Amino acid sequence: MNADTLLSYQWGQMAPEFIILGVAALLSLLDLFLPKSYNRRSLAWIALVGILIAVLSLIGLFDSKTASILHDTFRLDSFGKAFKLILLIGAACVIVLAESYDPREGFKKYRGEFYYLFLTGLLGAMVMTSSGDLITLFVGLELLSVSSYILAGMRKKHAGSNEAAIKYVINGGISTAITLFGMSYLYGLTGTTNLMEMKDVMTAQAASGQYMYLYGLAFFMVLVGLSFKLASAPFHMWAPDVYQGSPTPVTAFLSVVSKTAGFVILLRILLTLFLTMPGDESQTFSFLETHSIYISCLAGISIIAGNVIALRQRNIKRMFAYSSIAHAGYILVAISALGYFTFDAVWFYLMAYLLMNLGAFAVIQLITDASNSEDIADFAGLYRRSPLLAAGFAVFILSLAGIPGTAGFIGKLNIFMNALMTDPGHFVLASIMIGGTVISYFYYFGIMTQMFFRPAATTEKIKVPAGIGTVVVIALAGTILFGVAPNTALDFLHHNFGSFNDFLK
Amino acid sequence: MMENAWIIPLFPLISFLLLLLLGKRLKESSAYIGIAFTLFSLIFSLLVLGDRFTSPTYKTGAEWLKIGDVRIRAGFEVNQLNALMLVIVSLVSFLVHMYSKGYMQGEKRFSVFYAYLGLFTFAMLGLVISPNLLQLYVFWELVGLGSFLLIGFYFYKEEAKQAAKKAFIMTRIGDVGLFIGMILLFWETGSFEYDAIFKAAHEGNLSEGMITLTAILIFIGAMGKSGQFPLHTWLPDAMEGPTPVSALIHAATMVAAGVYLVASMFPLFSESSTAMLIVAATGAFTAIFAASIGLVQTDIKRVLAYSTVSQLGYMMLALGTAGYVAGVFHLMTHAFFKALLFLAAGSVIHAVHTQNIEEMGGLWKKLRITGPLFLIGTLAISGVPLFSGFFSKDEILVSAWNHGNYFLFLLALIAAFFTAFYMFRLFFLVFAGVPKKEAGNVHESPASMTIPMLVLGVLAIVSGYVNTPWFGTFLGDWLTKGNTYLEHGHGDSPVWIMLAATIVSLAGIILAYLIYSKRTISRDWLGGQGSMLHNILFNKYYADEFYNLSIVRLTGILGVFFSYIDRFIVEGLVSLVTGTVQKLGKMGSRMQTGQVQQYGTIAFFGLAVLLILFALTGGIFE
Amino acid sequence: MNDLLLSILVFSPLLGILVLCMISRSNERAVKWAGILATVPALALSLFLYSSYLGGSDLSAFSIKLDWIRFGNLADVDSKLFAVDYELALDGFALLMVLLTAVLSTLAAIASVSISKEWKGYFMLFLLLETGMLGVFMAQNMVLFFIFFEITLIPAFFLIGKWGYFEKEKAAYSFLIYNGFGSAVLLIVIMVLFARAGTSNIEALSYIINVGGVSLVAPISEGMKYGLLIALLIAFGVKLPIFPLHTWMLRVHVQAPPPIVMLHAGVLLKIGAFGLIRFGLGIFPEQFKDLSVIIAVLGVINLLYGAFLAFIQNEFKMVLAYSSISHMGIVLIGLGALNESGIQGAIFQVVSHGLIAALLFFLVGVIHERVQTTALPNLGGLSHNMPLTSGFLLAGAMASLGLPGMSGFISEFMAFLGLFKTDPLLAGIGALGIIITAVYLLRAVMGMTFGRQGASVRTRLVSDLNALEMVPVLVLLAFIVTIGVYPTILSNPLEDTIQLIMTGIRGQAG
Amino acid sequence: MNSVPLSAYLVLALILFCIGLYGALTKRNAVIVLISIELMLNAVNINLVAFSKLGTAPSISGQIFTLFTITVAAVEAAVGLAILMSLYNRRKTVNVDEMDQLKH
Repeated sequence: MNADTLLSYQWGQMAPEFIILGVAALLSLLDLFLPKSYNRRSLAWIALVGILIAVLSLIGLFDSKTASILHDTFRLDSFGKAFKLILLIGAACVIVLAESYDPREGFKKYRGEFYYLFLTGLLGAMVMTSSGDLITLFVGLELLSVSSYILAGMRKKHAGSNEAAIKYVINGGISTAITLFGMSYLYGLTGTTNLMEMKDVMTAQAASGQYMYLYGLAFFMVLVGLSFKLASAPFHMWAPDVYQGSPTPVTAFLSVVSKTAGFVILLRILLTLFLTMPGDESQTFSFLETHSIYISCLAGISIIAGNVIALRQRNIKRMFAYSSIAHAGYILVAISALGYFTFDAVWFYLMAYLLMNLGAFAVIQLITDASNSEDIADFAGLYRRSPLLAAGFAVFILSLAGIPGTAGFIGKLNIFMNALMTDPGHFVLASIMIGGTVISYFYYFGIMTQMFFRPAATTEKIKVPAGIGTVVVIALAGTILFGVAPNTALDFLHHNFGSFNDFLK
Repeated sequence: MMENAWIIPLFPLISFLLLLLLGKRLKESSAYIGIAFTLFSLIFSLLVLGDRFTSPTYKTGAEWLKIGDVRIRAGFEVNQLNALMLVIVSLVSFLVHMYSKGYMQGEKRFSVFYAYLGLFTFAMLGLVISPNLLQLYVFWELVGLGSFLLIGFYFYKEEAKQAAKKAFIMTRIGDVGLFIGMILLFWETGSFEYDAIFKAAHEGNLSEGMITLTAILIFIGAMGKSGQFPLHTWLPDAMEGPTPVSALIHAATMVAAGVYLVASMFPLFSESSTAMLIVAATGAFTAIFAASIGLVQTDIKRVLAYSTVSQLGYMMLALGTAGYVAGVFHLMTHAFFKALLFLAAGSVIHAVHTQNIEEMGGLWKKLRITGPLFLIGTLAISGVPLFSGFFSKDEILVSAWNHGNYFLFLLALIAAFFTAFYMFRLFFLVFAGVPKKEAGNVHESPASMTIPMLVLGVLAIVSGYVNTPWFGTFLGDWLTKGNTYLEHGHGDSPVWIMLAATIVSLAGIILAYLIYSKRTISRDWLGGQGSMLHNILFNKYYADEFYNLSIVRLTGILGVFFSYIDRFIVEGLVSLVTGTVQKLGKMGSRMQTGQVQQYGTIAFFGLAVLLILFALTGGIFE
Repeated sequence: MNDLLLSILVFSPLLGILVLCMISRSNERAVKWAGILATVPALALSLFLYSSYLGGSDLSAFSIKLDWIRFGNLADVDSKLFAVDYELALDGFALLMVLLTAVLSTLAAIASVSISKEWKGYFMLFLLLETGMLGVFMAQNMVLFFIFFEITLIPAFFLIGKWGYFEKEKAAYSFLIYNGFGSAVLLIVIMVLFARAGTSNIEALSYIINVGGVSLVAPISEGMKYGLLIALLIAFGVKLPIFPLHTWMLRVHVQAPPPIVMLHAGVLLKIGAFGLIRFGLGIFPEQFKDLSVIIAVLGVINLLYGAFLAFIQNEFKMVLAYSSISHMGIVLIGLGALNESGIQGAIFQVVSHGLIAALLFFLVGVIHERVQTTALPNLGGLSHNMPLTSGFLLAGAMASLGLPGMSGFISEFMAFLGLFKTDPLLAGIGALGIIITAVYLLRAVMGMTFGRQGASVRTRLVSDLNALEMVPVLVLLAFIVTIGVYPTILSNPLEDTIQLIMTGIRGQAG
Repeated sequence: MNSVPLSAYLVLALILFCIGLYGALTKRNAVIVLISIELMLNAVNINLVAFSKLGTAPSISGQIFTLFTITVAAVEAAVGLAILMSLYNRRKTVNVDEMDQLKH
């Protein structure tokens, strides 16, 4: 392979990734050479600028043709663009959070590292969204995972942080191994790692009913391995501990960016490989349709487990860990009930979830830092101490609970429609989902009770740092806008990305 | 004139509203408003009655409520019966208004009292001129409200409170019967209007059973209002109200509404012999039942109350034995002499400040006006010849005899005897004998009280002569004239019946005289206080106790039972659900031991289960 | 202008919220007045609409319909498929409910001057609640309906939980969870219909379900229709409430602040009835017909069950709470009868009980404010110090036990009239309720007002109603009596609605 | 020459994987746990290489995949050990089962 073939690739397709990579490298160098005394906070702004530029370049790529470079290992289709956008926005918000994150002990020294490791993680996620090859998928996945292992353990002096990190590493390692094992079978049966080629081979073989059991095995191993990333039950158990232990911005990162990446890769693999592949010789149903029941099971268990266990939590971050498990379940409903609205539902829900969850975490970070503890009781009387903040938090919680007028409600609506319009409709799954929502009222409104009904321990006002303020405002605006006029988002999606028709081309 | 009859009820209504607004300021002078407006209605109703003699029944109405394609009308009607009732009601009401001015003097809530009187009068007059069952029901209930308010006028008295509640609820029980009957008739005949119903019933569009059923249901309503057994217990208690109220509501007008209802629904009843029999039987039984209780009561007003119940029984008996005229006739005469008796009793109470006849006596000399008037009333109710009661009672006995139900006839006769006896017992105990020392400075009542009594006294004598075997049965002819559904219920009246009636009443009087005035016979003729028979009668056959033990208790028990269902079953299920959810949560968080390897294990089991399921569901058999 | 009217009507309270934002929380008078005045525009507009409707003008002139949400990328297939429009409109029934809501909101706002803390937050939530309630009755598609329906949930939760009495938080929670459950079930129904028919417009749906012949996204089987109707019954049964889904509202009635209970008993419960009639009867008439007996039976159960329980309560609020259950039974009886008079009776009962309950709970609030208790054993002889209050209380009780000349009687009468036609025996059993209603109401009310003065009354000197408090009482009483004497003012607006429903039922019958 | 069938490699890999999994889930010492994970990853490598030589459609990409896997495995191990170090500095223990402050 010589220079001009190398040059013949449209590297522009990878502009966002390159920008992130560059900024990460730059930051690492700066962190290395800047004097110890220098306060590394300002690096956050550089990172932020980088991300924003990446966003711009991505927007610039919106109307570019679907193309794939590097021997189809990297493909930039509308799917990739759409989800990259979510990742970048999420990352931008998290960076701002991180900028104003200032716990009592053990973070100042490592700020610099935090930012570029964060960016590398983001890079991994972005690579995952638009990889057309098992290898790139895997590398992206690992880039994300490894970075987040370190991020989780960022507060070296903080016991919880360390423990979270090690737990994450161990579980993550196991999951990686399982995923890889599944992938290795996929490769073995098809003899290629390129998703598109694999698809064709698999379709052909399945039509003649070969290796169905092995394919099943691979399918499940990949599914389970990725389920770790989504933290869907019963592969969720690491999540609460890790969420609780890690620094709050990292928790936000895990619950938003990392989770999104997980869904992206899951969709990528499942839809590319198993959607066209027939489930048996009588090629009535596709493999995915025949096996979607298992995904439904995961979804149901996640919803129930997440919501039910969250009831008993006193630690706010842990509670949100469980709620995020439940939300993963909601999104899985959209995937398992494969239908016309699946892409819309997943994308919109992830977008909404990003906004409301990040907004919530912004407030949580503020409060938990202010009162060096993470007990729900710290929110008591927030309404007195800072009415606006309380109101904002209330909106995020309502949105998480899926109350109309917020983005969360529309997201749920999408998922329901997708689940119920198929025939036979997924009534059981929908019922579980709605039931879970009702249960979730208990703990979501428990926070409300604290904020509005209980008297405050201290009456001193809370001063909101600029960074957190902006995140809250943006998230608030988004949550309400998408709740009141969801078509601003939906039309944007349809206008720029159509119906992801180029997904399999 | 008749087309303006609708205005008659409005006068009292206006006075009611005026007094509500201005009552506070007007104080005692509010009496004049009440009196004035009732006078107007009296005048108008007299005019209407006058017209009715000459011109035929007048009826009009307008659409009141539209249900789908059903039209329910409201309006008014003037036929013989309710023209007569208009006069009776407005007259008595007017007199009572006058009387109350003196009687209620110094009462703190004077204006309120008059307001209530106005409300009641309005309702009663409205009831009387209603052309259809629904409208009648509406006023029927309002009358109940008026009675309820007036009974409970002394709201701070526990007894008054209980009595009012009892009155409302007991009558309500009857009302539901009327309610159901009315609705059933509506679906059967497609209308609430009397004439439409009668037409349908007459032409046999209704099944025999349905007629009987509806008739009985309506009669239940009448029982409630007219205090017929077994719904009679509220009426004696209602004496807790001010005495003028007792005279107006619980003697002359409202309690007669039941009789009026049966009378005005007579064509329906007459279609079903069963219903007729039940009406007659209930009436007769109530007559003798109440009379027997009256024998031993010691509260002057309660004696009168039981006599009222018994007299109402008479009227029912009359109607039940096809004695339409007799019933209405007695209704009229009774209205006069019973109102008289109550007002007189009121003036007695006013004088001696007690209601216990044991503590009275020798008042004849003290109360020069009240005494004779009371005597007139007593003679009239006892059916002594030449007094109004004599003629009407005779009518009833005749109709009972002609109807051929001799047992009922016998009961009626005995009841007549009882009546004469206990009424004169009352009279002698109060007026004869030596004054008791409790009754110290006794004085006659003011003119505002005596004048109404005088008027009623006159009526109590003469009102009988509108329908007599000797001077022509004018009332009867007029009432039945032009009424297609009524045949004149006046066959031949054997003279011996009249004699028998006279004899029993005189016998009763003489016996009472011997016991309570002459003392030739021991007063313990019943075995005296504490003897079983006496106790039974004195405690009104323990009817109240029975109800308390059975119905009231049952309701309470049911309530408690339901409350247990609420607390344990319904709430229990709820807490079961929430409990399980909480339990699950506990279990889940228990699993979260913090042991990372356990997490891995669980995950691995998850994978294993998936694979096994997959294997079992056929993947392996490819 | 006309087509904006309804939107203004619905969202005018929100303007009040904006105004409130500018007033400082410490300025009690200003806040309270602003709160009261903010409810006036809605009242004025709804009165205007009502009068112009009686004046014969066509309500459809006011309806509005704008594109709002469109799910999916199907513009090229069918621009209306999976579209949720912003569409408000009124028919006679809805108009009455809106009027009821507006009136009660203003009165409740007046009653709210007794609120003792954090008036600002209180009135903001109060106004939000009003917007929700108004919207519910105007929404023309189920999704919009649901959104307003849920909007009422949140403010009510806070209003109960923060300004209520002793056990307020428990009450707020059971309110939230029960209603959350109810609306969850409702949401499933809505989404099934929406996802399978591709529209959530009520008319369109009832056409699709009843007439058919429209190609659906996915079929809706007969069995599914029954399932959906039963789900609706459960969803609205929680709100109404229908036994055994009623326990939550007891707590709310007892614990919530009186003005909120006025709205709750007056309007929020009625949303259940409204929904049953709108969706249950409107979309599934045929299925409703088959279930009508069950509904009537449920109604009788409600009626008697509530009555018997009210009879043994020793807390006046509990008596009223159970009486609400009992009276909602009459609504069900009317619906179960499924003929003109029945349905008309049900609707009348909805309105009339709204007014009566509001009146009674307002008086309860007054008494509680004076005497600090509404436990029957401690009360009695209130007429000594509070003749007016007692008098009105008695009037309210009379209205509630269906005394002719007051609105309660008309509805009771029509409901039973209806049921006696279809099922006389059941109606006969139900008629017992009329007696027991009288028993428990007199027991409670006379226990408070008549007789000797109770302990808590004697100890402190209590004042009677003041001028401001007279306003709600007189207004409500005026409405109650007017309806009772001249029911046509209600029945006229309802004609079209009821005709529509009946054709729906008959259409399937033939 | 080519006598060893594909299935043999696969079985070997499977066994290796299971041993690794067992170790990762049971050993108390964190270091051994990390090593066990390495074992699992290596099982994958065997699979890949075997397939790339003897698979249904042999191709070189399997071996390339292996290179990536090995690197990643190394990275994971390194990171894991690093984190373990910092944990050890605070807790003075490498026993996984004692790292249970975060729970319930």
